[in-house]
Amino acid sequence: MSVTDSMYQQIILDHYKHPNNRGELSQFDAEVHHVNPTCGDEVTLRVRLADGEIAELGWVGEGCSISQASTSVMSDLVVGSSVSDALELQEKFLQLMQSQGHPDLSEEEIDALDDAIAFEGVSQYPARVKCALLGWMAMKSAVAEATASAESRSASTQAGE
Amino acid sequence: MSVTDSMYQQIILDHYKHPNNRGELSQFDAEVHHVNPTCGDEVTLRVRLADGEIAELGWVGEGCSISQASTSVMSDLVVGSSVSDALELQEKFLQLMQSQGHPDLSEEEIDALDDAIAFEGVSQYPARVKCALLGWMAMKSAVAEATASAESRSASTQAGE
Amino acid sequence: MFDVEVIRKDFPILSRHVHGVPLVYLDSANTSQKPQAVLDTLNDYYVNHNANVARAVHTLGSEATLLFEQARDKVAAFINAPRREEVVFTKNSSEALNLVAYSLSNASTTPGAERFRVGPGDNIVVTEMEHHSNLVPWQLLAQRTGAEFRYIPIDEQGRLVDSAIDERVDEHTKVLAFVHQSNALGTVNDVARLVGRAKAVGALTVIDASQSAPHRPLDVQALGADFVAFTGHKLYGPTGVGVLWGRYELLAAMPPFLGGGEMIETVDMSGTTFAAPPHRFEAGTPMIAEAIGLGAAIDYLTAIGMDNVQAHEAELTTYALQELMKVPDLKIIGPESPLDRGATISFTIKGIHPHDVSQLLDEFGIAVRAGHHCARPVCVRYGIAATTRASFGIYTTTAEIDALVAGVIKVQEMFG
Amino acid sequence: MFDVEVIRKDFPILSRHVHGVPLVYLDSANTSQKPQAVLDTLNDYYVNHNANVARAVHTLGSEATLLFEQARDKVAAFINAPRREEVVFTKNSSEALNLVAYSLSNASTTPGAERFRVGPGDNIVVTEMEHHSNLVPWQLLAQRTGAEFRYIPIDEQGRLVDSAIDERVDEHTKVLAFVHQSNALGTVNDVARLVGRAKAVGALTVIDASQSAPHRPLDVQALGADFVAFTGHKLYGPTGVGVLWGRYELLAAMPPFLGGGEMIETVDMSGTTFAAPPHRFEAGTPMIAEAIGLGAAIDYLTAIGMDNVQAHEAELTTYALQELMKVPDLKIIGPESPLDRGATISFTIKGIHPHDVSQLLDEFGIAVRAGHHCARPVCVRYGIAATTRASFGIYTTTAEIDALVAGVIKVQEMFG
Ligand SMILES: Cc1ncc(COP(=O)(O)O)c(C=O)c1O
Ligand SMILES: Cc1ncc(COP(=O)(O)O)c(C=O)c1O
Repeated sequence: MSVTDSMYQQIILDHYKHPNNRGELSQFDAEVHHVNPTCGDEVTLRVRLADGEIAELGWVGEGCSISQASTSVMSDLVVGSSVSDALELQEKFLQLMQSQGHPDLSEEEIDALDDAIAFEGVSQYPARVKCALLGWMAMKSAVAEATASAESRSASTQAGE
Repeated sequence: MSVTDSMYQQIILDHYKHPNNRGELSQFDAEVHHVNPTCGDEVTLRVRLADGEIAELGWVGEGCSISQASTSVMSDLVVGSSVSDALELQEKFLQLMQSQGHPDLSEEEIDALDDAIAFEGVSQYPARVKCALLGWMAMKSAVAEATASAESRSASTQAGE
Repeated sequence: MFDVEVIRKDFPILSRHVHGVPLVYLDSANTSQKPQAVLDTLNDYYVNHNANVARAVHTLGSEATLLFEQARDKVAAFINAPRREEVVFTKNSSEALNLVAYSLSNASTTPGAERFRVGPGDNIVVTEMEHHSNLVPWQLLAQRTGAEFRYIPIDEQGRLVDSAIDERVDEHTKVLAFVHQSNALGTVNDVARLVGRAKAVGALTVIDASQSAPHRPLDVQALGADFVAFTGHKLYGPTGVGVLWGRYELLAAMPPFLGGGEMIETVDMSGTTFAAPPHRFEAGTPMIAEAIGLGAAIDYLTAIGMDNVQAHEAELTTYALQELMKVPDLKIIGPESPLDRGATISFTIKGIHPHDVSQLLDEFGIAVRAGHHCARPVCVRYGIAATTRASFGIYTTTAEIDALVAGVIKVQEMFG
Repeated sequence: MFDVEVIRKDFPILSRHVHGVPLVYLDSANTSQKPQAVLDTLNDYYVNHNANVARAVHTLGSEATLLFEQARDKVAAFINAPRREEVVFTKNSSEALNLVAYSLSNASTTPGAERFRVGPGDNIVVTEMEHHSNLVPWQLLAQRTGAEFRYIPIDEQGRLVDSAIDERVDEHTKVLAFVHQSNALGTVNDVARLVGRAKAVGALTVIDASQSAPHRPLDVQALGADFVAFTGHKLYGPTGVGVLWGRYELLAAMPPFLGGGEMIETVDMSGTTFAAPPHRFEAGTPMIAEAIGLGAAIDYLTAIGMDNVQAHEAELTTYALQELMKVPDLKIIGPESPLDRGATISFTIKGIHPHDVSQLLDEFGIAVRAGHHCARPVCVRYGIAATTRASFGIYTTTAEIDALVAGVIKVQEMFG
């Protein structure tokens, strides 16, 4: 088996051993806790938004290398990007994971996915897809929650005017 | 297919068209009603015992040729024979029916079964075995009932002494 | 193009002889024969991919899971299900129907499942032409819950008595369960009429499509019911697999039925939460090879086209009714017209018990069924013990129908 | 003579390669592979004899019925059942266990079934090492009936805490359900001790033999329990078939579970009477091919001899425990001694998630399972998310165990 066939690309092992954005934010707009009940993988994730961008994201978690490395890669990609770009990327990653080993992505999409493309091999293993998605789903929920609470805050401000 | 391969031996068709001992006894020691619920075959059978023999047996019924002909053949064989011989014959017929097409009978047993041997082919068809057994099982029940009631009569007579 | 001779070559068993003569298999309503493609699929699964599904992260496990879930996709497409998660694999139709009945009775003790509860004052309605598998589960549900068990009667021609529908299905009806195509009579029921009435009173609807799925295009969205059950072995697939389709919104709210592996979200000694549909209703190791085999059967049928299947069988039915009705002393039990009926024809012959008819036909190589066809109330209704039933499939020819008619006449001669 | 190399030739899948290397299949506790004899039997059934059973009077129907009922005889002989009618075919172990649990809850509304009733004040006892399939059904039964749900805890070595047996099983215990051999730990429980205690208090006993049936001689009379469940796909048979054995006297008195065709005596719109066991508990068309295939698997095992199977696997277990325990940072979850344990070994490796271990092993061609093995309370007990589990069968070699150990060490290097 050649190394490139392996699900365990060097990038994944590196992120697993040295995760990025790991830690708890002290200031945040939303916190979510996601669990993969079949594996016991867990991630707790906080985000802070500013001007429609993900200003900060911090996470702590436990579980397999796929879930932890994927969360780390995700955090690298979305911090500093606009909420809409982050959600678009999440969609692309979801597609990649659902491709059962046969992704149908444009050059451009591959570029955008960046390091996350290393998880392509996971898509052939239905039981592991959830691991790779864990952090991405958590990010999506957290961003949705943060956006909703920002909207309700601004709505109540407006109502107060 | 040769005629001898057929489940429908001429003897069976003859008994079906012209059944023996068909009718209701007016004097009897026991009456039983047996049904084959999967097919709807029915037989009502009465017996009268005398001196440990089946003195009289009468039956009425409805159903397939196998059930009706088998009851007719049975009645020919047991009327006039001792209760113990009749029950022994019933055992042999049961064995024949459970042989799944491979009976292991002695010359003597074949002789004893007489016309009933014509039902051998039925034993290959589990769904039809019950049809062939219907009358025989009814006879067995009726004889058992008649014997029991005779015993309890004699017991009560003794008790009254 | 539909060419029955080409199709027959796909079914190895059709070259069998019985009693020294070629097999004429007219018992497809009981179970269908299997095309080589299904047998090859089963074998390929076991020889190349066999592993348990969902649980394993290894290669075989992933392959088996993909194949199994692809089979679910195939079933979903075949019945035009809005979502693949609406397809629950069961062991047969009977389990599928019991699943619904037990989930409803479990609602009695499941907090949050109040809308599914059935109890005294409620009623459950079936029809007089149900197969026992769509009758006994509801009788037992009524017994467990104290609900009333009712049925819509049938008329002389084997059709539902239309006026009884509005009367029996009333505002206390919780469930209306009915057969799409009767296995005993061939009758195809008016689904729109029945589902329409049930919806008007807010009852759940359960369609037993065991006999329709193999013979006509089945579109669960067009049927409009809440649940549809069918069985693999009648659909040219393996034994040991069936399907319950249910509206997602209902399945997602219903209490589980069987407890065990795969149907849970998380298990704790103090309580358990359950997986989303379809897995909630698939406890234990599923019938993996069988579901995959059913997928292959569906591919096979789809390649032929269910419209073509229906047209072929309509032709056979018309021809068979016409030819059988020429036989003296033969009475069709069920609709005599080919309209709104399927390719399953029950009949009686004066003076000859159906068991004798079918047994003798077997000696001529012709396989038909005799009995009450697990729909005893139909026989009770017509005051008969049993019928002889010939039923057709994609591989049936008009020559086989001719053989049947000739066989029946021979039987009459022997018993004459 | 037991020759593993000869046996391996009977299993076509064992010549498969994954990721370019030969398959090392160490996941037999999840599902076993199938010998060619089973595949041939399935194919022969479909190509030559396929028909519905019990119902048909024609030749194919009779042949199918004979084959199906012969499979029942084979199962009965294999487990030394006093009567063939005590063997009920189900779709898997899970259904078998649910069958008992549902029959007991149906007793609540069945006149005459008082002795089987379970209710408030009663309790139902399982163990902390149960597979979800022998845990959730009883939890749900407790929920349906208001009975108390209890369990016997396990100790550090994966054995039942003996002193808890007498305490948890008391005079209010209606059912004691326990696993014979744990699929998560490998532990083989002391059946005599458990059944003895249950009998002393008059409780029904249910043994989940899913993991013992494939690996040691199983004698239901020697076990002494009331019910024993196991599953075909782990016993070198097809998917989609399982077995419930029950004492005839109990089965004959218990209310039915699934309603439908074949399980009835007579059906009437006003009520139904039920067939005698085993048919009472076999609603609908059974898994015909699958039961016949299971019969072929049993013939295959019987020819090898279950004593030989047990001896072979005991050797493998001893060797594997010894070799695995040499690996640094590897911890066995379950008994470390080969005594009273089966050929299923769970372990964890410090710092590496079991999913990563098993996924990487797969890349080296080695199929093991990772997870909670549908026995989550075991993981909760030991405070771990999952284990990696290697499990052996008749075709497993010591060379494969060497490959496993080497693979584990390679994984440690990659993650080091
Ligand atoms: C101990 C034990 N019990 C029950 C089961 C359930 O068997 P099945 O999935 O075939 O229903 C299994 C296997 O999955 C098992 O290992
Ligand atoms: C109309 C109908 N419903 C239900 C069933 C039950 O199907 P199964 O025996 O596969 O459960 C059958 C066939 O036996 C049937 O014809």
